[in-house]
Amino acid sequence: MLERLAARAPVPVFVAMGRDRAPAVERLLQSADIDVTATPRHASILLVAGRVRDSDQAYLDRIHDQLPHPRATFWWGDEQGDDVDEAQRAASFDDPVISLRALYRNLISGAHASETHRLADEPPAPWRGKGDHGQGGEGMMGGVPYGRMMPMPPTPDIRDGLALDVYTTQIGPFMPYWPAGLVLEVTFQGDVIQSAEVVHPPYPPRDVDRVPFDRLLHETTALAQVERARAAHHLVCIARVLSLVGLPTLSRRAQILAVRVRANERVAIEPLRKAAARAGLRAALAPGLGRIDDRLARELGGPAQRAAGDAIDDRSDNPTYTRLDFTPVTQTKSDCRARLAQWFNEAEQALALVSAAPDAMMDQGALVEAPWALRAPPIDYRVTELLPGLEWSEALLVLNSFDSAALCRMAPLEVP
Amino acid sequence: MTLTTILVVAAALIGIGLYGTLSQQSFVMLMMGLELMLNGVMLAAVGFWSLTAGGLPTGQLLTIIVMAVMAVEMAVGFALITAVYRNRQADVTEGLTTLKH
Amino acid sequence: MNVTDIAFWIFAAIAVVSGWRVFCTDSMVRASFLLMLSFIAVGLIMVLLNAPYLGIATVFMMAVEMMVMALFMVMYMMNPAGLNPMMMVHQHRFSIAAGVFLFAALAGLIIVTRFASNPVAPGTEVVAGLGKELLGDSMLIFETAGVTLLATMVASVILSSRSGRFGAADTGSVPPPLEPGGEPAGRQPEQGGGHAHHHH
Amino acid sequence: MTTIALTAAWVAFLLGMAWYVAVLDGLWAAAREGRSPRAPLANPLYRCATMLRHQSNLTEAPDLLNWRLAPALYAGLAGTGVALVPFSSTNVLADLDVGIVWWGAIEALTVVIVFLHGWSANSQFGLIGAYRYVAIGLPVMLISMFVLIATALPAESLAIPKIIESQRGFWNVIRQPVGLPLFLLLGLSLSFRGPFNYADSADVAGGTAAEVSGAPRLVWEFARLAMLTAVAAVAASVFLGGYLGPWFPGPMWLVLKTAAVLLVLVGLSHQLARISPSRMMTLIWTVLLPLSFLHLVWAGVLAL
Repeated sequence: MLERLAARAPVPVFVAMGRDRAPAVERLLQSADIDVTATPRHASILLVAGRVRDSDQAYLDRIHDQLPHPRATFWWGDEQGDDVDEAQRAASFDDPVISLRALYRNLISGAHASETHRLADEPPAPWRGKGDHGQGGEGMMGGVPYGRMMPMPPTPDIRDGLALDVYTTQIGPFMPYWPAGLVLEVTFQGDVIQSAEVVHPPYPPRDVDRVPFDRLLHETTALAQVERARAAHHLVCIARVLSLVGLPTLSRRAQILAVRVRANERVAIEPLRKAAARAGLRAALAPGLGRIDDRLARELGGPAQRAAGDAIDDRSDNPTYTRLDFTPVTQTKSDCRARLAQWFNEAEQALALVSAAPDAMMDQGALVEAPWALRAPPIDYRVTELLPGLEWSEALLVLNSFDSAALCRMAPLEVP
Repeated sequence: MTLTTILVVAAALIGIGLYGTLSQQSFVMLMMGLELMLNGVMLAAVGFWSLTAGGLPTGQLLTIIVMAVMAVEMAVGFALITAVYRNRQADVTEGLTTLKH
Repeated sequence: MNVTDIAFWIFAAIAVVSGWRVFCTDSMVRASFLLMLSFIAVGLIMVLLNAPYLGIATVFMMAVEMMVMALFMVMYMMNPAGLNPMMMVHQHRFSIAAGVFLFAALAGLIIVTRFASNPVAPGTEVVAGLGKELLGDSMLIFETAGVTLLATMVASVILSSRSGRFGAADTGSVPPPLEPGGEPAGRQPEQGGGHAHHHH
Repeated sequence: MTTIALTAAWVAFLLGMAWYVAVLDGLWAAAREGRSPRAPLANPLYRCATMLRHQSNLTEAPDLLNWRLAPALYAGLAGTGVALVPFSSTNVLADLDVGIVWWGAIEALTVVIVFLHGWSANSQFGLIGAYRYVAIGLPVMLISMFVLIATALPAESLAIPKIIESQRGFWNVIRQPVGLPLFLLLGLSLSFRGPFNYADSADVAGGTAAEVSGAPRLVWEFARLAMLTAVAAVAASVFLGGYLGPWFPGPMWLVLKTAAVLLVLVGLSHQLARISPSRMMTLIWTVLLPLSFLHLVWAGVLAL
């Protein structure tokens, strides 16, 4: 009875976003049959989308072991070895919903055995307590009975009696609404970030967004295809911000819109934008939050630069676009709000261009602005400089107000 | 549930509270001991009011005053601890030795 | 033994046992919530004693107070989570003796004393009576308590604020050592502060 | 009605309303997402089954007692909240002289329990959720206490049945128009939904519930719905006249009014964005709390 009911529930899936050939995960959300969970503890299936870096394999194993039984892993991408069970993988162009559904049903009924631990299930350090109370030492700190120091960072004591103690923890690389691949070592005081350091950089922009832009380098490509890819990329970025301000339903709507834009459907972004505005999106993004200076904005380029007021856009010099009276849209404030408005405006503009010139073609090698920040040259600014002093939810908003290319350039691996 | 049993329970709370007040090194734990003693006092006051005073409203008033005293004790206690911590970075009673010299 | 008696003994046991455990636990958060449990049990005994307003107000107040206290404990203690066991007591034997002696003395007195018996008559409007007393005959006392609380709030903000007329409150402070007589640990505030060169 | 029948009605009310809120949530979300709802009536049951089928996991060195107790205590508090509400003039499970004070105790204990739930899992996101919840939950609770005391003024009693009887002429929502909106904020805060979801939101990976799975998670999620129901039932009683109304029997009016309040609460939780905790603190302490003071003064003057 219980199993039959459970088998009919939406499949709870936790997504670990990989890098190479990572499929468009937002496609999953079109189906009401899939629930993307916020934590692995609530999921039955760990969905690995694309290949992960070797250095992230240990994180992936830890996430895997956090899933409650019965659990299974599902690989979605093109670079999986043949040793993976057919029921547990799909190519990136496939629609995996049916396979996920079947895998889930078999898990619930017991036909598919639950996966065992990948890591040893034991405390990282043995108990070394001694004495009457097991304290292993005298005084307040009580020795090191767990074989490690108190969970406090080796930084200077910043307490003044009215401040919480600080603690340091690693966050990433697989979290919802977190730049895929980014691992930060964050020192918190309560929920306010004291300092942050990059442990692993984020992944570059996904292939799924890059396809038309890469193709333009080698062959003649339709303007509509390029602009649709731009609108879809921006919609996915918008969706992450919407989710962070507590509008998960609008976020899902934005991601579904992105999928429909890619599938060449005619969609309107205006209703989504209005719904978000009515929900109080402006109030949720404090003015000045995540403001960057003009020099950084110029160095980053792309939407971040245009959100700072510079009308720099490669499309201004492209004859296909100038024939359509293209002028870049800009914002002035250069904060999270401005970058979000910039995404909305550019996505709307892209769709307007598509409907203005549905059949326009561009020659191979034509100069077109990518939807994200410049990917070179190296930059001497770290995203971690933006975070100290921010409350955790604000910090997430700031991180997610940049596209992945901008984050990559602001978070190269720091050599200690 | 007679007045005697209620008062014995109250006495137990006061005794434990005294133990905590005298034995704890940390200021905050010391205040917990004081709170526990006041807890016993409140129980005794309500017990007397309920079983010997025939429901005279002033008896309840006494308990309300004890509650106010408790709040005052907490607030002033924490403020003092903060001030002491700022001045001497001490959060245990042994940290305060100025009166010895 | 009727239901009230059974309930009383259960609550009494909870109040005393959790009151004792407050001083035995490693974790500050657990200590404050054990104290809250003790208060809640006493509050429920008050409800049994026909003082519903006082009893439930105790539960209400103590839940808030101990929530705040738990956070303060985490702020002040070096081992807030109780992950590492510890024992932070002084004059332990003396304290136990004092506690036991006080309890024995009080209990002895209570047992030998004969109290008058004049319980609350059933049907007395205790809550309304309390309200009329607070805002009637005893208004002055009640308002005094209120003003005292207000003064306390002002005083505690002043005491705990970092800045004062004569500079930062922690100027020249010294952190405590981790072991008795050891080196000062933790943050070392800048000596003299920014006001050393002030004109006098 | 006998006590047994009353208890049965109480259980049915809690379960039924929790299911109703879950269904409403599904329908509202589907409408906002722009797709058709998926088995709207049965989906909550399917999800319950999934949670039950999951293993109840452990973390490294949790405070197991508090971690396992917190969901049950939270549900218990919601249950006692509903028990305070009279189904009709003679049928009330917990007829307390000081019903409103007990409701205040429920609010205060809820803050404690949500904190314990996040703290005891021994995980960073649970702890962040717990800290944030205490910072927001405590002042919202103060607002609701002022609002509730205002409703006690015209009734000259702290008992909820008397407050309902005092609304035979005018409902409190007409006499004290600011009260109900302020009290609805408490509903969102006590069950941490939508704009007040600082405890269990997705940006902290599920917050205080980030580490629970299996049966404890089912109890926790049920308790959130039950607490929302309790707030709606109390709001329907102290502001909308509870069981009072023409034509239908009293219990029916209570159910209708509670369902209407729940609809508004679900709508609010889906339609409003969440602002950052520090800005919410500013909003509460500088705007909403003074507003509730003024509201209390207004109610006092009106009651004289």
